[in-house]
Amino acid sequence: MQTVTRDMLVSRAKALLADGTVDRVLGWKAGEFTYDVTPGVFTDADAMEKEFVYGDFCGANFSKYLLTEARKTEKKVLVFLKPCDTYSFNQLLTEHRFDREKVYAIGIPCDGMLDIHKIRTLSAEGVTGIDTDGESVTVHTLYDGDKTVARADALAERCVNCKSKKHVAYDELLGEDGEIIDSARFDEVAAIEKMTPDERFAFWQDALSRCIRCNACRDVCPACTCEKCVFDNPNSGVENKSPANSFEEQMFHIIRAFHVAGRCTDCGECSRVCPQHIPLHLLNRKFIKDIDEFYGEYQAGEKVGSRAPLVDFMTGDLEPSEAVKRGETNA
Amino acid sequence: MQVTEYKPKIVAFCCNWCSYAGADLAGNNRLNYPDNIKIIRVPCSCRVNPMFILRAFQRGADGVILCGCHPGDCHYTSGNYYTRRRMALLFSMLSYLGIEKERTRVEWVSAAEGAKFAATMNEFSAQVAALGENKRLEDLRCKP
Amino acid sequence: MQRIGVFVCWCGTNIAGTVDVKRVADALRNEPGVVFSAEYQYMCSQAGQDMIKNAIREHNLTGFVVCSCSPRMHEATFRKTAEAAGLNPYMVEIANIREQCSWVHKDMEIGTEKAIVLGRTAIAKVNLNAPLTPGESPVTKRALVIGGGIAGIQTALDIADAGFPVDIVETKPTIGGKMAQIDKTFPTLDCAACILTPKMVDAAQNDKIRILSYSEVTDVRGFVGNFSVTIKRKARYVNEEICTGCGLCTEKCPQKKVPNEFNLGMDTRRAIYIPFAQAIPKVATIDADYCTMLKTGKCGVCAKVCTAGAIDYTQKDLIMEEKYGAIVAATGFNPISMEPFDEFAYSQSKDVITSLELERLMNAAGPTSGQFVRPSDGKHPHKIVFVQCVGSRCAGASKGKEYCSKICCMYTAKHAMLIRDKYPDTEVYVFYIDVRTPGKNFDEFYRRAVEEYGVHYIKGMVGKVTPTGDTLRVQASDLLANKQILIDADLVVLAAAIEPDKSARPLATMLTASMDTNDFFTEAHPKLRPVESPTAGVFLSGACQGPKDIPETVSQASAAAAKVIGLLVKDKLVCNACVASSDEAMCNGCSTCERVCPYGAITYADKEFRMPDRTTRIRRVAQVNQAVCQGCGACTVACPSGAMDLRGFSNKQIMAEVDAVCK
Amino acid sequence: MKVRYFPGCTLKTKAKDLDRYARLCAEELGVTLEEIENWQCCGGVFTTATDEIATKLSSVRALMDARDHDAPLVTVCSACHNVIKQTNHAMQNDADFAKHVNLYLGKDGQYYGEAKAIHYLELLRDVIGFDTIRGKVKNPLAGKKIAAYYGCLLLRPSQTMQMDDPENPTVMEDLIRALGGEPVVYAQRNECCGGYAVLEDAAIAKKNSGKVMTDAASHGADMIVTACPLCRYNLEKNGTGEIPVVYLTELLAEALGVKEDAHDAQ
Amino acid sequence: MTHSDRLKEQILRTSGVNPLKCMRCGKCSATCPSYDEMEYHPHQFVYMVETGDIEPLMKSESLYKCLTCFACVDRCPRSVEPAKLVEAVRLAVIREKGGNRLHTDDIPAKLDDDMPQQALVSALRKYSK
Repeated sequence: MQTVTRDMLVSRAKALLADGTVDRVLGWKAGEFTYDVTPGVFTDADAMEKEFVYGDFCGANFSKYLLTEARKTEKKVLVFLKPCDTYSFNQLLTEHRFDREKVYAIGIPCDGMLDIHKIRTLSAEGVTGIDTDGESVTVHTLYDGDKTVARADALAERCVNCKSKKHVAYDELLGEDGEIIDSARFDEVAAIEKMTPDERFAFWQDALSRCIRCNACRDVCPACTCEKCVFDNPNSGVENKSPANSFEEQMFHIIRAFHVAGRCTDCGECSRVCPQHIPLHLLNRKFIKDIDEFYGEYQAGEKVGSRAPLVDFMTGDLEPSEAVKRGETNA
Repeated sequence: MQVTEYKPKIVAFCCNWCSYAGADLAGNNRLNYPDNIKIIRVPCSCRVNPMFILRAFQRGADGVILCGCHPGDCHYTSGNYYTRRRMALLFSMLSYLGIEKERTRVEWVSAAEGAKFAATMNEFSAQVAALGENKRLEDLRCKP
Repeated sequence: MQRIGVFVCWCGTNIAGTVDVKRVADALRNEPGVVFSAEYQYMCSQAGQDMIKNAIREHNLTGFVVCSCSPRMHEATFRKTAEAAGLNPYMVEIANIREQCSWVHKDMEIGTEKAIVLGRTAIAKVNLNAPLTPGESPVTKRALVIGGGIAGIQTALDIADAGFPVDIVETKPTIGGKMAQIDKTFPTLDCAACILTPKMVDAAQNDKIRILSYSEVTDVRGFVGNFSVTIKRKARYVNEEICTGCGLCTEKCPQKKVPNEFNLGMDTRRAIYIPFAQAIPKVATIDADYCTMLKTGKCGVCAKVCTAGAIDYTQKDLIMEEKYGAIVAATGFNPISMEPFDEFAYSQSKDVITSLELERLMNAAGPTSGQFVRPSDGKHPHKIVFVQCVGSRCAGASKGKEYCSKICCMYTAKHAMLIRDKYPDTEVYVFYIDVRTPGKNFDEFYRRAVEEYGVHYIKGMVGKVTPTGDTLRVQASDLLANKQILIDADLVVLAAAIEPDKSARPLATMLTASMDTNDFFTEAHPKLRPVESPTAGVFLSGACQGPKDIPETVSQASAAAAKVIGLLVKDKLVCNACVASSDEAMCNGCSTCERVCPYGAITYADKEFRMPDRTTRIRRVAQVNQAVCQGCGACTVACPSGAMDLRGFSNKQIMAEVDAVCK
Repeated sequence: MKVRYFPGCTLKTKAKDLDRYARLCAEELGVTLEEIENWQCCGGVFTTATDEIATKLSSVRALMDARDHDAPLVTVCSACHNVIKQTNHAMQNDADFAKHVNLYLGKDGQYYGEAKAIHYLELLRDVIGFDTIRGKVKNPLAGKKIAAYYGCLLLRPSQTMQMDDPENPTVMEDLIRALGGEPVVYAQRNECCGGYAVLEDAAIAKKNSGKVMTDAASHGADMIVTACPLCRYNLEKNGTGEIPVVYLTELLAEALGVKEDAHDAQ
Repeated sequence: MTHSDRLKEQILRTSGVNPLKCMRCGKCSATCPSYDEMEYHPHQFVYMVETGDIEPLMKSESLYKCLTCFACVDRCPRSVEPAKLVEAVRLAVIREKGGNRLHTDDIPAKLDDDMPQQALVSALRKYSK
C-alpha cells in the first residue's frame, strides 16, 4: 500500500502541465494486466487522467529516460522518483548525462514494489489481476481462482533489501522523507563468498547459462547510457550479439558489471527486468561490497560530483592478491 | 611412466618503463624462465583493460599476469594505483565466479629487478601448471 | 590490407645461437599480410638498415616487423630507417627475440618456437598499425615565475640569462621573500642581505625580467608552451613609474601603528610604507586596511609631501592577461602558527619567540637595530633555550606536521653559535630529538657550535614553559642523563615547523599541478624529474616542493630554469604520437576519463552532431590535448564506452596481440 | 530550558556549594538543572584500558537518561565530567567497547553515544552565552584579579574533551571577564594539582599544587577559581593561605547576586 | 610465546598503544609532573614495553606515581599516549590476586575532614580492583 495515491500524482502533474512548468510527464502507464505497467510519456492532462497508473507494480526507474526526454522538452520534464531512483538520478548528473535545468523531479515515498514472478511462484500461473489490501495481496488467477499471499512475501528482492527510503535529489517531495536503511543486501553475496570455488562456479554457471542475451539488463540499466555500447561496437573487440557458448555470457556480464562498478547505485532494475530471472544484482553488489570493504563505504549517486572509487586511489590501497584472499575469507 | 610436461599458456602484460625493462634485464643476466610465458608490452599497467584479460582467457590462456612499476614509482605518477584498484576488484570478481584465483596475478617489478621478474615468472608458471588447463574461462570455439 | 615485411636479426650468435632464424623467417612468411621475410646478421648495422630500406621500396611495404633485441634498444633506430625510406615511423613493430627469448632459453627448439610466436604477435599488431603523426604546438617564448623569493629570483635570472623574457609575480610589495628577513646564512655565516640584495638588483636591472610586485595570479588556462595567465595587479595607490622611493611619505604618514610584517609584528610601520631599505621595486605602497585617507577620505598627508606626485588614491586593481610558454611555481614557505603549542607559552610571553623572529631580532635592520635584547623589557638575555622540532615530525591526532622541516637543525646551530660568539656571557641550550645535518660542511658546522662555542646540546624535549617573574621556567627532559631538568631562561626560541605558503593550493588547482597531503607540490618523478610538475610546462622551484635550505633552493631554482630554457628554445613542441584520443561519436561526456588523467589533458566541449534522422544534437564530448597527454592509457580503461583509445596501443592492437599469443 | 544534571558524590557532601550555586545560577540564567534519578558514582577517574567495561557503566546509564529525556547531560564536577565525556566518546567511536557495554546493559536498553555530555562551563558558554551572563551581572567583580585554574580533567585528553585549547584555554577567563573581573593568565593553570595521589603521597600534591599557587601568586592573583573539588582541596591545603580558592559557581553566584539570597534562604 | 611476550601482548592490547610510534623525543618525561617521584619515567615505559621489559615496571613504585593528568598524552608529538601504558601495566598488577595497592581498611587513617569523596573513589579505582 502506498501512502501517496495516484490521484495526488495526477493532480500535481496536471497542475504543473497547466501552469506551463513542464510540458511532459514521465510516468507509469497501464498495461494489459495490473502487473505489466510500462513507462510512458504524457503530454496532456487527458492522457494523465486516462492512462497514468500508480501502484504496486510501478517499479520502473525513470532516471534513464531523462536522457532522451530532457532533450526533447522546451520547458521541463516532470519525473516521479522513488528514493532508490534518486540515486540513479544523481549518478547520471555526475556523469553530465542530462541537463538538470530541464527536469522537475518530484520525490515520492515508497513501501516497496511487488514482484510478479514471486507472486506466480507463491500462487499460480495465469494471473489475471491483483488487489492489494494492507498487508495481504489477493491474486486472481485463470485456473485456480483467487489466492492470497502476504505482501511481505511478494515484495521484490530489491525492496526486501531496500537500502534507502531517503530521497537524495528532488525539487519537490510528496509525503514524508525516510531514512537510509542499514539493509542486509550483502548477505547473499557473503553467502556465495562462503562457498567453495567449485560451488561458486556451479552457481554462476547455472545462473548465467540461462542468459539469452536479450540485453534487457543493459537497456534498462541507468548506468548503461553509452552512446554506443562496447557490445554493439565492432571496434571494441568484444562485440557479440548472440551467445555462442557459456563463456560469452560470463564475459558479457563480467564486463558489464565492471563497466558499472563504482557507478552502479544498486537500483536493482537489471534483476527486475531479466526474463530469465538471473540474479544480476549479485554481480553488482559484489563490486559494491568489495569497494566498501577495500576502500571505504561509497554509495554511487549519494552526492552529485562524487569521485567514484575506480577513478580514485590511496597510496596504501590493498594489493589485488590481498583483495582476492579477503573476498574469499569474508566467510 | 612417461610424463609429458604440461605447459600452461601464460600472457604477461608488462609496462614499458619498469617491468618490460625488468624482463630485459632478466635476459641480459641470462636468467631462465619458462618459454610458455609471452610478454605483451603496454605503456603503463593502467593501459590493461579487464577486457584484455578476459579475452586472453577466452582465447585459451591458462594464466594472466600483469606487471607494473612499484606503487609510488609509476612513470605516469598514478597509473599503477588505478591498476591496483581495477585488478583488485576484477580478480575478486573472477574468484567470486568460481575461477581459480591462482590464474591471475599482479606483480610490481622494477627495471632493476631482473631476478625478481624471472623468479616471479617461474613461480607463476608452476602455480598455473598445478591447476591444469583452464576449462572454466575458455571459449571452445577458439580452440584449434 | 597491409604489406608487411619481416626482418629477423641474428645478432651475431646472440639470437642465432638459440633461435633458428631461418626457420623463424620462413614460418613468418606465411602470416597474414606478410609479403617479404628475410634474416640477416645485424639488422641494426648500416647494411641491415639498407636491406630494410630496399625491401620497403621493392615490395611496397606498408609496415614491417623486426625480430631482434628489445625495442628499448633499437625501436628508435628502425623508426628512423622507416622514415628514411618514406614510411611512417609508427608502422614499425619490434619482436623482442633476444632479451625475452634467446637469452633466457637454452634449447634451440624452444627458442625457435617462441620466437615464431613473438614474431607472429608483432605481425598481428602491425597489421592494425596506422600511420601516426605526432602533433606539434608552438611555444610562447616567455616564462612566468610565481613567487619572488630567492627561488623565483634565481630561476628568473637564469632564464633571462639565456635570453628569454621572464615575469616574476610576487604578492608582496617587494621581492626578496624569506631570505630578505634572514640575518646570516649557514654554514658560512655570511650576511643574507649581502648576497641576496645584489641578486634582487640584478633582477630589477635585467631588461628581460619584469617584476610584477603586489600582484597575484588569478587564472591559468592553456597547456605547455601556450599558457594564458590572468594576473591581478593590486592597487598600491602609488604610481610605480613615478615614485622615486625617497621614503618621505613613510616618515610623514600619521598612521604609525601598523604592525610591521617584515619584522613579524615586533615593531610598527606607517600605513604607507616601503617594506625594507633594499626593497625591489623601491616604491611605496599604501596599506588600504590602515590608511585613514582611503577609509575616511580625510588625511592626504602622503600626497601633500610627495614631490613626485606619485600618490593616487583612486587607483584600482588592474587585471592583465599574458601568454607564457612555461610556468615556474616558487611560492615558498612560512613558519606554522605557534598558537596550538602554548605549552611553550608563545602567546603568554613576548620572550618566547620563533627562530624567524630571532633572525629579525639579531638583524641590524631589525626592530632592535641588531641589539640582541628581550622583546619584553629590552634587557640583554643571558640564558637562552632553543627548542627543536616544534610542530615538525608530529603524527596521529597531534597538532603539527608529519614531515621534518629540514632547515631547523642548521639554523639553530647558527643562532646558537652567533649568540655565543657575540655574547660570551650567555649560556645557550638546545633541546633536540635528533640533530640532522646532512650537507656539505653542515655537520662540521654543528660540531663547531658544540665544541668551539660551548653550546649545550641536550637530547630531550621541552615539556612546559612557565613564565615566572622575568624569567621563563623551562621544564625539559635530559634523556641521556635520565633527568627532568629546570632552566630559568631569559629567552626561549622555538624552531617552528615550516609549511607551504597558503597560496600554493589554489595555484595548484589553477595549474592542474598535483600536491601531496601537506600541500607541497609533487614532482613528475621523485628521483628523475624532481623539478618538473607532472603537468607539462609547469616547473617547481624552492620550498614549494618540499622543505629546503638556501643552497638547495638555489640549485633547484637553476635546475628549473634549465628545464624552462630547454622548453623555450624549441620553436615547436613535438608531442608524443602515442596519445589518447576520443571517438567523439561514441563519447558520452561522462567525465570519467578526466578524473584519472594525471596531466589534466582532457577537457570537454559541446559539439553538434548530425543524427541519423537528420536532426542535430549538441553533446558534451571529451577532447584530448595532444600536447599534454603523455600516453599512459589510464583514461582508455576508465572510459565505459570504449570511446577513448590509445594510439599505437589501441584496444584492437592489444587484443590482436593477445589472440596471437594464445593461438 | 531544562537539562539533565549529574551532580556526583562530592557535590552531595564536601562540595555542596559547588552544587547549590550551580543550580541557583542556572535557574537565574533560565536553565533548570534536573537531577537524574538514581545516579551512581562516576568512579572519579576514567580507566583508559580498553577492556575496562564495568567501571564505565554508571556513566553510560546517566548518558542514557539524558538521551531518553532528549537533553544534554550537564556536570559541574570536572572529574565526573571527564569520566562521562570520555565514556561517551568511547561509546561513539569504539564499536567493540560499545558492544561489550551493551551486553552488560542487557534489558536496560542499548546506548551508542546519542546523548551530549557537556560541562557547566560549556552550558554557560555555548548554550546560555557569556553575553547573556554579562547582562545579568548584578555585582560586577570589578577590580578583582582572578586566576582560573583548569587542572587536567577539564581539558585533557583534548581530542576527546573538545572543551577548549588545551594549552591556552580561555573559557574561564572569558567568564571572569563577563562577570566584570580581571582574569590572570598564568602558565601553570593547566597543570595537575596532584589529584588523587594526595591520599597516598601528600608530598606529590604539595609539590604540584604549590607550583600552581606560586605561579598564580606571582602573576598577582587575588583569588583562584576552579570547578573541581579535589583541585580546590589540594590547592587550599598546599597554598600559602593568602589566596582564597573558590568554586566557579560561587563566583558566578556572587556576580549574579544570588549568593546573598541563598544565605538569606538558609 | 614466553611469559614476557605474553605480558607485552597483554599490555599492548589493554592499552591500545603502539609504542613503535615513539620517536624518542622525551617530551612525555619533560612534561610529567611526577617525574622525580618515578623510578621509571614515561618515556621508559614506552621503550620498555616496546622491548618487552615489563616485569621491572610491574614491580616499580612508579606505577602509583602517575597522576593520570594526560599531559604526556596531549603533548606527545606522535600520539603515543604513554599514560595508557602506565595504566595498562598497573592494571596488570592490581588485577592479580593480592595485587591491590590500596585497601579500604587503610583509608580512614588517610582522611582528613576536608578530603573530598572524589579523592577516595579515584584512588580506589586507580590503586585497587
